[in-house]
Amino acid sequence: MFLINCPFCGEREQSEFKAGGEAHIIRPKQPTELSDDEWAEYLFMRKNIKGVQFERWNHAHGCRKWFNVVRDTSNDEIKAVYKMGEKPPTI
Amino acid sequence: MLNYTPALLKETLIQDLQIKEISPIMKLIVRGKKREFISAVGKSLNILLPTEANTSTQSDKLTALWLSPDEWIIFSNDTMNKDLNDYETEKLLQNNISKINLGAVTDVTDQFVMINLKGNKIYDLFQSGSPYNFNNFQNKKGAVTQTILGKIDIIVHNQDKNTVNLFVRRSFSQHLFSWMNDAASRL
Amino acid sequence: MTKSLRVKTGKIIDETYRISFKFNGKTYYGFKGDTLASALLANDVHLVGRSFKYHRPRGIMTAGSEEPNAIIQLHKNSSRTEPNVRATEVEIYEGLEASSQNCWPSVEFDIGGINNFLSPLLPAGFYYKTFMWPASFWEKYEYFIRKSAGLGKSPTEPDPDVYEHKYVHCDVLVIGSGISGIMAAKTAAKNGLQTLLVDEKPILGGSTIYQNSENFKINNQNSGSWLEKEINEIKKISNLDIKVRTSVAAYHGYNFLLARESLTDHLPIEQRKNKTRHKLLKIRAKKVICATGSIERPLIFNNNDRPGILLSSAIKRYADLFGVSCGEKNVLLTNNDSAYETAISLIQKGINIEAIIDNREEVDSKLVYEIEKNNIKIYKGFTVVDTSGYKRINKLSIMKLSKDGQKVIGSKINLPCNCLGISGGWTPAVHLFTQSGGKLKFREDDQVFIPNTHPSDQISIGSCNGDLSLEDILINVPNTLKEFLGIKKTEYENIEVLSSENFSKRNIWLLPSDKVLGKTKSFVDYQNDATAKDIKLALREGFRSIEHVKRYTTTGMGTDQGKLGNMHALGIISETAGTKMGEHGTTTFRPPYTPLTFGTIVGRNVGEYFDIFRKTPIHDWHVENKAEFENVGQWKRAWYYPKDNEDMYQAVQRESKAARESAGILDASTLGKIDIQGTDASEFLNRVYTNSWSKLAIGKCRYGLMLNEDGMVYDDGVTTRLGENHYIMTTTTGGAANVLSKLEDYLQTEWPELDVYLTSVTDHYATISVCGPNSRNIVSTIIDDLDFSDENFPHMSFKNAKIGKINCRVMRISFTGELSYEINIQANYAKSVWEKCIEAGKDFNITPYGTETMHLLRAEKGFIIVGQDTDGTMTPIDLQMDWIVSKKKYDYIGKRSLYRSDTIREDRKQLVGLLTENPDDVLEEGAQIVANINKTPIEMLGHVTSSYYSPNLKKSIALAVVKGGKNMMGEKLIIPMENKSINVTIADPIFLDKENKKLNA
Amino acid sequence: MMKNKYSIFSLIKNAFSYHENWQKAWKDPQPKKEYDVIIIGGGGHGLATAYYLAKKHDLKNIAVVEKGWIGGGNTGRNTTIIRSNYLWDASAGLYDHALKIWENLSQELNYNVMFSQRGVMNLAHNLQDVRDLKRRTHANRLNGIDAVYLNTQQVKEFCPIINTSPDIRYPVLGGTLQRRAGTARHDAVAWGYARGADEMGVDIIQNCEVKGIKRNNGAVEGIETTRGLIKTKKIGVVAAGHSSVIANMAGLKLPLESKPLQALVSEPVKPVIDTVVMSNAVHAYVSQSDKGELVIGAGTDDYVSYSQKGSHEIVEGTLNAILELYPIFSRMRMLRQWGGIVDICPDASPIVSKTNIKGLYFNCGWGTGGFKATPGSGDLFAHTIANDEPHKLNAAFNLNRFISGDLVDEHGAAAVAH
Repeated sequence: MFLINCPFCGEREQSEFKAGGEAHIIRPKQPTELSDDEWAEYLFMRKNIKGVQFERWNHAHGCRKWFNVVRDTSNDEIKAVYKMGEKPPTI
Repeated sequence: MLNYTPALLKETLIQDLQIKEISPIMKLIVRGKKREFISAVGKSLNILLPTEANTSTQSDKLTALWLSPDEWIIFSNDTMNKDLNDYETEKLLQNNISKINLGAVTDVTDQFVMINLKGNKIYDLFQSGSPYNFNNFQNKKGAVTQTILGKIDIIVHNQDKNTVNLFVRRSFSQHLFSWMNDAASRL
Repeated sequence: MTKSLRVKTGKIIDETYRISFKFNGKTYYGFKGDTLASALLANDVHLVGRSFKYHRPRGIMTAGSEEPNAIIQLHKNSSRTEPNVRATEVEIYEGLEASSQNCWPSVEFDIGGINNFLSPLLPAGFYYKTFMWPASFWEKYEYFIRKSAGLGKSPTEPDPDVYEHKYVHCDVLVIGSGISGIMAAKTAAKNGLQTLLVDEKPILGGSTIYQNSENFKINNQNSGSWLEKEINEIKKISNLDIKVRTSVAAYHGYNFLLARESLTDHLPIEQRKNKTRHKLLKIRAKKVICATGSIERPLIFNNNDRPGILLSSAIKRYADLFGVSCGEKNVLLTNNDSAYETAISLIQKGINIEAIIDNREEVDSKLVYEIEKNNIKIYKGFTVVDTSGYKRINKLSIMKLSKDGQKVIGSKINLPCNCLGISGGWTPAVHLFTQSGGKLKFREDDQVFIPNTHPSDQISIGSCNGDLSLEDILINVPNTLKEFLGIKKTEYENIEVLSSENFSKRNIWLLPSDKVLGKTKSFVDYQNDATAKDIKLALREGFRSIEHVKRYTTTGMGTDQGKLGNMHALGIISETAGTKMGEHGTTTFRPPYTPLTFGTIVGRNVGEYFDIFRKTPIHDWHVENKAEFENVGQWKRAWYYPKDNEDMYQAVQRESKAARESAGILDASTLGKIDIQGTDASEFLNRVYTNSWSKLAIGKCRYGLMLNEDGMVYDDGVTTRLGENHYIMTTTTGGAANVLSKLEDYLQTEWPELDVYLTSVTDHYATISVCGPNSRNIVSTIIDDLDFSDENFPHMSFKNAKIGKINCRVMRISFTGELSYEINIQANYAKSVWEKCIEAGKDFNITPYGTETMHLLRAEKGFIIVGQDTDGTMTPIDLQMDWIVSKKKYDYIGKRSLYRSDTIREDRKQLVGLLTENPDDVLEEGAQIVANINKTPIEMLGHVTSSYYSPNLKKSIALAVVKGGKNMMGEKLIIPMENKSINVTIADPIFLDKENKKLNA
Repeated sequence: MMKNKYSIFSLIKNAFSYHENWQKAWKDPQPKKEYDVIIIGGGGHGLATAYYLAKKHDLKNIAVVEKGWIGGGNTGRNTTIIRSNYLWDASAGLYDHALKIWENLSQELNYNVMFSQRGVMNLAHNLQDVRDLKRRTHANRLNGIDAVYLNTQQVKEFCPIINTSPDIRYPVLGGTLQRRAGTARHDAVAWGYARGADEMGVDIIQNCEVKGIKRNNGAVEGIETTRGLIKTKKIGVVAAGHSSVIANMAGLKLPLESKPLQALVSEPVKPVIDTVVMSNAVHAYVSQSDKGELVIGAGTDDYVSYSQKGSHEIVEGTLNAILELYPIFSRMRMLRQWGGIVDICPDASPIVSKTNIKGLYFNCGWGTGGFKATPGSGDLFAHTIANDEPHKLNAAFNLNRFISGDLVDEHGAAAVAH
């Protein structure tokens, strides 16, 4: 089980958090303008990276805030955390 | 006249660990992001909301716990009158915060049950069901944390050495109370 | 009376404290401090169990958790009995009862032993090659295979013991209390670090603590007594927590470890009452120091599994620590110096040694010379080629090894022997290290895998790190510690060490025999009966990877997880395949290091603590009034209130009639309630619900349907506008938590620009719903000064009110189709309000009803229940709720998905009503619907989602989803049940009061 | 006729030569320059695909490339549950096709895969479970799948050690039983198919990792591997948890997330449970292997990971549920715990489909339940590759459903995902 450094509350056990999947998939501002394919791309298609992935986590049992985590999915090593809206670090 | 029924009908003393609900305690959740928000709350209640994570502040009447960068819980230091549920503090804040759209104020007096624990085994009890590292917390008066105990979300406030206030949602409180008593019985 | 092999006092034996115990029904005596194994040996009992496959007699082989053979069934009693317990780990207590496993009728005479003679037919993987004829017969073969497998027996009664969890956060965790561990723990603690030292054994000190020989000295004291002093010192250190009988089971990433602290297993049963049996320590350590030591290697030769054959180090431990001699005719077989240490201990204890057989030709070693001084015959360059003795070794044959060690030469010499100690050198215990993600490297000179790279903040020290000599340990450990802990100096600078062993070793993975391999049984995995020839067969059949060989031969798959044999398996594979050792890597060591009882892992989360039990503020009233309860998520909800032994059907019929004809009352407190505030609250609702909210007047309520982005119905509920920027949303009971976190997600990540705050008030307000033609009369009597007229208080609106002096909210909304009021009152007053309603309702026969009646009433009215009438595949259009889907709104969650080629299809499943031909036929919920039963395959058009007998309509009604049902009004369909077919007609899902007369009454 | 046929007679014969004359179960060839079809992934599904391509579609120049050792992925890590009592017609068709092949697989392969039809029971713990299980049972019956609904009493009779007391937190309200369902020996499935495919000339190439997919104007040309370039016009990807990794090499994105799934076994004991019991609501799956180990499936974590490690909580939660339903197992011991990587689709149904790249086919998304489908999946995927068209039984499991919205939502319909 990981330790995740919540950018608001500090380092906590993974069990306090909820994973939210791949980060930076922005909900289209004008869904109605999209083709079925483009909508499916947003809705379902995922990079599902093996290696360094930018992803969303929520401190569900703490401050309830969402934030981003950079994690190597091949060994679960967490490289960085950053708040929503902040610029992703370069890893 | 309505009867008042607190969540926990009894208090317990096990292995000199005292577990009891304190009620009625007025509790408000206040939310706000704007800069003026914090000062407005300060002015209306003369208590400065804590901005440092996992801390609390206190005035003679009220205590405020940090819950997140835009969320605090404010509760009364003393019990209220069982026969009334208009709270001055809430009105003040509604006028000085909600009405002018500085933020939000929500009465959660019965959303959370405040359980007061006293004794030198509090943290042994917590260790049997919480992943949170209380090592520094227990020596830090006023410290606050939100975490899990016996699978249930809790807010813990270090009121003083060997005294904590624990806040839990009412519908979970009887289960947690029973769980804590069972755990305490084996400390 | 069996003869006693107890010799001079062992270090931890209290001879003044005699303990009686039973093994296979026979009573024996041991002393306080004995393990079951040491006590059995002391009583000259060697035959302890039978092996897994061939049911060969097996005895005690080790003195620790690596034991493959001496595994027994502990306790007779059906709730306490425990299978596969290692006799080497059980501390005896008065009244202990144990028995042999996997044998019938008895360990002495075991029918299964016949497998030993069938063994030529049972090579590795034989079962893949046969039992295939006739087809369909496998079950029958399997029945016998399963019976003969399986070692011990499961308990048949629930466990009387209690288990607990404990989260531990420390600066430094030291695993293992051998000399290295003790040095590490002391150093860490003395440097102010919060330190935890754990050891699986009941005493500290590892194997050095009973080291009492002139050949191993530290600062001129023999190493054992030096360590004893150290131990006495560390016991005084306040920031050092020491736990014995504590075995680390798993080492996960981020220095998260699980350890089992055993608290009562060593006590007589009667002393275990009200005590926790095991504590599962969930340890989060900043730094971890592995000092897990090493495990002596056996040697692989023909018939190396007989009772009486032990690891040489085990014989030493039994002699030094327990004062037990494992036999009178002791022979040692070794390829290194360790066996000589054993010999020295035996000599000290006056135990006879027949001979030592040393694979090595030449050795220049103090220890060897010392043995020679004692005139003990040493056969240098020899090996054992066979042993005999069915239930205990009684003889062995040795021969000279050829120069290359690949064959034996010369003539056979037979030696009498009833105890053979074997020593193949040492294997560092790197199991935990590798579990943590650590990678190993192979050290050629003594053929061991040692720690190399690792992820988390940890080190391995002492023999688990490959430092096998006392000298290496005392030089390397302090330096490693300094670097790891970032400290200047330790107490162990320039310490004087004398360590006499010589580390030359002649490593031969599979010792040659005079017989052809095919005729030998050289066991690599003792418990599973995997032999060297099995491994060679696997390779011959094309299994190349170690994992394949392991699985094909079951090597290392026993309860000892191959702690003894895995290295030899690897060695034999690379020898046979002609590859270099280490190329193959090792098999992965999976957690737990030693097996962990389920009870320990689960702790106290059993029985009433298995899951959370949520109650409404009115729960106790429901209990007092004999309600039956239904699980809804973690809530217990009143299901129905049977009166004088009504069954559910009768109760529900009564409750439903009462609610429609006069008045009913429901505890709806479990509905989720979210307080929504902020200048963008209306816009927010526009985005999350399918309908429009901007124009909802303050004081009015509106029903909303929430989709997920896939366009499928996700949740529903009534939301009330309390003020310009203030709403309260209700959600389904089950959906409450998910809806809130979903909405928070959108607010924080997609729409941060919106000024909106969400706060759950589910538990703050209890919701009491009073419905029925008389509901107004009842509610108005308990709420004074509120104008209940339709003009002032119409359907779908809300009022602030007071009950006594207590503020509350009253909504006039209805989930039953009846005139109905919902009182939202602060939880701590709810029970009182409920009782007042009951009181005020007496003259109107107010009837409390539960979820079942609520479901029936709403079904009569055609209201859906998300999760029952929908299943994650229904759009609002499918539900024929087009009216709630705004065409004007630019966007809302899930809108785009409603316009995909499949979601716009006309022939999707749509919600309809069903009426049965015979009004008394009540359909089964979940029943499938077809048009034609004669044509196969039968095409299923949909299924029944809700079904009841309606006492108010005096007929059976049902809701269903049917392909294209929207346009099939009035059509006849069939419900094919196992025994009969039921004819139904598609009807309007609203069965009652379509014009809403009752609502607006 | 197999050159090296297995039977009790061949065992006896070989016993006389101390089993020194057994031949390799499969060869260890060097990769050729070019193949007609290359299957990426030497798990059960991949080997079965190659086997049926050779057997039924008369293609002979086939290779299976595997980055590690065959059967070393989810095939060798799952809890071996086999059943076909799925809700939707499409799923029922797919899984029952597989089940029918299972019933004769040992004979077909001349390799005992120990398919044991000991029955699979699914338990209901709340009223919605009951509705869902009844719905599924009715659908199964009409689809010709042998599933029956059991009340609590019948559940108890079929598996007496289950705690059916009404006083437990989530009482057993009923269940379904499919008698033809059961378990099989996972390794044997991979090895049996490998031996069968090898026999028909398929090259099984181990320790050969794919590094790239060579394409030329919208069609595949070959694969770059750690053992060099191998040419081919058709590639079938059966890489389970690593499907997205291969897809990314071809510039594709799939509707998949790869998550940790854990399982564990207890120490072996004499027979104590002779069927498979699954409970979704409290999340406990248990059966007993022929060796005597209790085989227990835990759940998936909710984050993407290729580390083959999951969080301890998942294991703890599962054993929690096990003890709720089987209090007698409290003193049984966990012997071994491990993790696999499962590729999960949003609708908990697989993808057995062509892609928009010519000659590139994917068989993935089996999530936590792929083992049971192995023979059917191989057969239908072989058909899809050979004919460049899906078989009617896997037509519904195309990639396009995620665009059109025509999902086969098995967990939405609360059917058991395992």
